[in-house]
Amino acid sequence: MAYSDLVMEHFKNPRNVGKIDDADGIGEVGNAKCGDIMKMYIKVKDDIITDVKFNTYGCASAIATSSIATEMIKGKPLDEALKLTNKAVVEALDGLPAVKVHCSVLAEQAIKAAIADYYKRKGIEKEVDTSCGEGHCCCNRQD
Amino acid sequence: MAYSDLVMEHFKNPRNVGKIDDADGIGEVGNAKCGDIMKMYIKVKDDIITDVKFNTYGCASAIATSSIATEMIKGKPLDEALKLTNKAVVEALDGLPAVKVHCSVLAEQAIKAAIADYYKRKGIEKEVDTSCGEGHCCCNRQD
Amino acid sequence: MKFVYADNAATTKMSEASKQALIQTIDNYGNPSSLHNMGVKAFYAIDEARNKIAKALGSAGNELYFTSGGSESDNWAIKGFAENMKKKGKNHIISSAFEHHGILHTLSALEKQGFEVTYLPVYQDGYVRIDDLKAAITDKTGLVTIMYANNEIGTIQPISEIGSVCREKGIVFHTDAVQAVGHVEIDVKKQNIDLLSLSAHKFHGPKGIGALYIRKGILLSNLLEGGAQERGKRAGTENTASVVAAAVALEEALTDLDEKNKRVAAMRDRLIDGLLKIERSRLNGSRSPRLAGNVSVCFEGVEGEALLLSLDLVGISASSGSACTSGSLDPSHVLLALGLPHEIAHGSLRLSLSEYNSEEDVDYILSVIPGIIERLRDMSPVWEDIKENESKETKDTKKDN
Amino acid sequence: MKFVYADNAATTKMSEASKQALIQTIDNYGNPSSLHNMGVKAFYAIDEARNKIAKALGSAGNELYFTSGGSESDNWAIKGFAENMKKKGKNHIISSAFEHHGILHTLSALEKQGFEVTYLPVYQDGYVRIDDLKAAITDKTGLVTIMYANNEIGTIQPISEIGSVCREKGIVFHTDAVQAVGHVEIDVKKQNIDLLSLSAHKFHGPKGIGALYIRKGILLSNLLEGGAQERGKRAGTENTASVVAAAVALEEALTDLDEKNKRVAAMRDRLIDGLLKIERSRLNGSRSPRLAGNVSVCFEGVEGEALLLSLDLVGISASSGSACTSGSLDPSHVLLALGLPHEIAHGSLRLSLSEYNSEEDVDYILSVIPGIIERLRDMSPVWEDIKENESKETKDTKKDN
Ligand SMILES: Cc1ncc(COP(=O)(O)O)c(C=O)c1O
Ligand SMILES: Cc1ncc(COP(=O)(O)O)c(C=O)c1O
Repeated sequence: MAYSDLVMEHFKNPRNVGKIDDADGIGEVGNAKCGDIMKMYIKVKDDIITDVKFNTYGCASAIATSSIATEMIKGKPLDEALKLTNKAVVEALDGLPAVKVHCSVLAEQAIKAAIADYYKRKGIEKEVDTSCGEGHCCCNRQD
Repeated sequence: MAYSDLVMEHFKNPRNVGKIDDADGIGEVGNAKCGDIMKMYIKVKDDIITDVKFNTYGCASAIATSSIATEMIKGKPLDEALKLTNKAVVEALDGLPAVKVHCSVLAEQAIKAAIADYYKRKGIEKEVDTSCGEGHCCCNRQD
Repeated sequence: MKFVYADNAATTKMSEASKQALIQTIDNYGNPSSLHNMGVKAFYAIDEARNKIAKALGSAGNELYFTSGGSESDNWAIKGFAENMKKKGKNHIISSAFEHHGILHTLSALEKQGFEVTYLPVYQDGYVRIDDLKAAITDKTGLVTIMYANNEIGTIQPISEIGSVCREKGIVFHTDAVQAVGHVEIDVKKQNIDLLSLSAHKFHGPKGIGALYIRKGILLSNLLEGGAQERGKRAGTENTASVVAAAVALEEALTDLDEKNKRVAAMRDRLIDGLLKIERSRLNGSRSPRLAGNVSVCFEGVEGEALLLSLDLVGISASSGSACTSGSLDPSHVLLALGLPHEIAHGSLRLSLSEYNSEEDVDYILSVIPGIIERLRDMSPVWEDIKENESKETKDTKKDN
Repeated sequence: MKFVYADNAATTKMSEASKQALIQTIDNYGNPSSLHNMGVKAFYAIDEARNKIAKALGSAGNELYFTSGGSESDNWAIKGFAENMKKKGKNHIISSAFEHHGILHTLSALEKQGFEVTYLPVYQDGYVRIDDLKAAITDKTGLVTIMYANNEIGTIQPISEIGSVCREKGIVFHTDAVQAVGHVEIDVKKQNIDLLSLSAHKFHGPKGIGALYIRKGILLSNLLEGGAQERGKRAGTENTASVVAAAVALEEALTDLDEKNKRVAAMRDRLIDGLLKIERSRLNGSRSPRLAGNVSVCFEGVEGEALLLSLDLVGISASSGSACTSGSLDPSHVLLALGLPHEIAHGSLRLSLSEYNSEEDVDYILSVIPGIIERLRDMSPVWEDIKENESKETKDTKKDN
C-alpha cells in the first residue's frame, strides 16, 4: 500500500483545518471504533458555501480526503456541493489504495451531513441522502 | 552428499585395478541394473592372498571401496580376509554417505565370492557366507 | 534530516558481516545437490551454517530444516503436525489469542477441516497463564502452539513452563520464535520445545530465509514436496548464500547478547518513560518480561497510521498496530486481545529498537513525538470530545463538592 | 586447471547485473508492508519487478505471485488448485511421466487423498503426444500439468497445443516452466497457460526466489497462510532484494535471446556430435526441439556418477541423471520414462550450457571425455562383457557367412 504524492501533500499540509464557532451547519460522520471520524463545519450565504473547516481523527487518507473535499466545495453552491462524489475525491487525490477508499466515502458523507444540518437549522425541507451508499458500515457516528 | 578425501583419493588412484589372467579365484557381485558390479580376482598361495585385482563398474564409492578392500586383503590369510566386514571398509575410507554404504557391502561380498570360488576350484568344502546380510538387494549379479 | 529506524520488529537492516557473507557465498553458486566440487562446497557451507544455528538453539544440526521464512515454518509446523495428529485420533490444538497471522490463519484453515482450537486469553498484561493452558488440555489435544515473544507488544511468554506442561502430558509444543531468536537465550532441549520457527530478517540476516527446528522423533508431513533437499523434508534448491548469511547474523546477534540487551533495554525504558509523560498515553502489555527493543504505546484521540506517517515525515520509521494494510477496519487483533477498546487500540504506536539504535535516536524520537501528537489531537474531534468530557467531569466534581 | 561450468540446468551463476541489483537493494531494507518511506520504497521496488517479469511472460502484474522457488510454485499450483477441484467434483489430473519431483511427489500426495492421476508417456523422443492427452481427458479432469521443458533431457513440450486443448475443454493448464523461463519465448496468453512456475536461479538470478503466474479468475487455495503479502495469497515478508534481482536477471536473459540461443545451440550441437563419435553412446531424447544448452547422453559400460566425478577432477562441472543423491539405486525416472533399460540409464551424463560458456569450453570437454570414458571402461566388467559379446557376435557372423 502506498499513497500518492497528493495524498501525502494534503496529509502534511491539510487545507481548512479547524472549527467554525458560528457555523451554519455541522456534519459529523464515522466512528472511533472504525478509526475514522470527520467533522465538517460550513458557513453558508445565499446558498453558497462561503467557508468550510474540518476536524478529522483518522489515518492519513482520512485527513487528506477531508482536506481536498473542503477545497472542492469552498465557494460552491450547496446544490453543487451535494453532487460531490467520493469518486471525484479519489480522482482529485490521484487515487487511493483500495483499502482506503472508504475514507473518500466519509468525506462525501461529512459534507452531506453538514448541509443537511444547515437545512435543518434553517427549517428548509430538503432530502439529503446521507446513507452510506457503497456498503461501508462505518459512516455513522456511534461511539 | 559428499565424499571423504580418502574416497576421492581411491577413486582418483585406485589400487590393484585390473585382471589376473591365471587367477585362483574370481568373484563377481552386484548387477548392472542397480548400477554397480564388482569383479575380484585373487591369487592364493599357502592360504595367503598373494595378489588381488579388481574391475568395477559403478560410482566413485564403488571404485573406492573395491580399491581399499583389495589393499586390506592383499598378503592376508584367507581366513582373515573372510573376516573383513563392510564396516571396516567404511571406516578405512573415513566414512561413506549413507546412500553409498551398500558399496562397501558389495566389496565385502566380492571378496567372499572370490574366496568361495577358490575353495570350489580347489574342491575344498568350506562354507562361505555370500548372502547379502544387511538387506541390500543388489548383491547378486542378475543381468 | 535525521534518520531513525525504529521498526526492527518488522524487519532489520542486514549486518555488515551477514551481507558480506551473502555476497561472497553468491560466487560459490553450485547447487548443493550437485556432486561436483562446486556443489560439494555449497553442501558443506550449508552444513556448517546448519550446525551453527542448531547449536545456538541448543539442538543438533539434523533437527534443523531451512525454509523461506517464519511464515513457511509456521505453516509447515502446524499443517505438517496436524496430519500426524489425524492419524493418532487427536483433533484439538491450543494456541493463544495474539499469535501472528502465520499461526492464526493456518489454524483457521485447520478449523475448517474439523480441528478444534482453543485460543488462550492473554489478559491485559499480554501473557498466557499456565493454569489456563492446563485447564484447556483434553485427551484430544495433540499440539500446543504459543509464540515465544509477541511481535507487537514484545511480551515474552513463559515458554519453559509451557514446555514442561506439554512434555509431561505428551503433547507436542511448537513456538513461533520469530521475534525471539537472536534476541533472547533459547535452549530447545532445556525448554522442552519440540518445534520452533525462526526467520533471519528479524536478527539482521537476509529476508526470505528461515528455519524450522523439528525435534528428533517428531513426524511432520511435508509442506513442499519434491527434491531430496533438507533430507527429503523440504524441497527446493537451497539458497546457500542466504543460509550462510543467516548463520553469520545469528552468531553475531548472540555475541554479547546480555550486554547488548542491557543497552537496548535502557533505551527502551527511557522511551517508554518519556512517552508515558504524554497525557492519556498507556503502555501496551506489561513492562517485563518484554523484548529489549519493544515499545508499544497507545495515545488516545490519535489514529496510529497518521501518527506513524507523521513520524516518517521527520525521518522516524515506526509502525502502528492498526492493521492499515490488511484491508480491515479493525485495529490489531493483538491489542484487542489485551482487552483494549477499539477506539484506543486505533491509537497505537510501535517503536522497535535494535542494537543499531543510539541514545541520540531516543532523544530525537522523544523530542518530536509530543508535538506531532499535539498537532493531530488539535484536529481530532475525538480528542475534542475527550477534553469536553474532562471539563464536564471537573465541573461535576466541583458541583459534588 | 581450466574450469568449465556445464551444469546450468542444476543452477546458474548470478549475472553481474543481477548480483549488483541484489546488493544494492539489500540496503533498501524496509519491510514492503511497512507504511513508512523505507517500506513504501521496497513496496514500489517489488511492484516494478513484478510488472517486469509479468510483462516478459505476456501477463499482467496482478497475475504474478512471488514464491521461494520452483518447488513452492509447483506445490502451490497443484495443491492449491486441487482444493478448488474438490469443490467442483473433479478428481482427475493429467501429467507426464517425466515431470520434476516437485510435481510428481505433489501428485503422489494427492493420489493418497483420492485424486486420480494419468501420467502421459513421453516415448523415446521425450515428448508428450496431443492425442494421448485428448484420450486421457475425462469429465472428471480438472487440471493438466505438463512441464515446459524437461530438466534432464531438455526436450521442449508442445505447450501451445496443450494449452489449446485445455482451453477448449475448460480444463486448467499448469506448466512447470522452471527450465524454460529465460531460455525460450513464452506468452501465457497466446499459449493459453493458466498457471506457470518459474525459478530465478535457472536464468542467472538468485536462488530461493520464484514465482507463480495465476491467470486472473483461477482460484487457488493458499499454501502459505498468514500475512497479507502478495495480495493475501502468499504470506511471508517479501524478499525485496531477490525479487528485484530476479527481474533484472530475467530482463537480461531475454535480451537478444534468439541470438544467444543460436550461439549456445551451436555449442550444444558440436558437443553432441563430438560425444556421439564415442563408441556405444546415444543422445537421450530427440535433438529438436530441445533447450539450446542441453546435452544428455548415455555411454554404455560406464556409470554416470563415476563419469561426472572424473570430469570434476579435470575442472568440468556436469551432472548425471543417476539420482545419486536421492538414496535410490534406480537411475533417473526421466531416462526410464524414455524406455532406456536401467543398465544404460546408469551411464548418463548431462552437460548443460549457458551463454556464459565458450567454444573453448566445448573444445576442452571434447578433449577430455574420450580418455575418461576409456579409463572407466577399462576397469568395467560390464564393458568387458559387452566387448566379449561383440567378438562372439563377430565370430558368429563370421561362422554364419
Ligand atoms: C523442471 C523443474 N521444476 C522445478 C524445479 C525446482 O525449482 P527450485 O529448485 O527452484 O525449487 C527445478 C529445478 O530444481 C526444475 O528443473
Ligand atoms: C511472530 C512472527 N511470526 C511470524 C512472522 C513471519 O515471518 P516471515 O515474514 O519471515 O515469514 C513474523 C514476522 O513477520 C513474526 O513477527
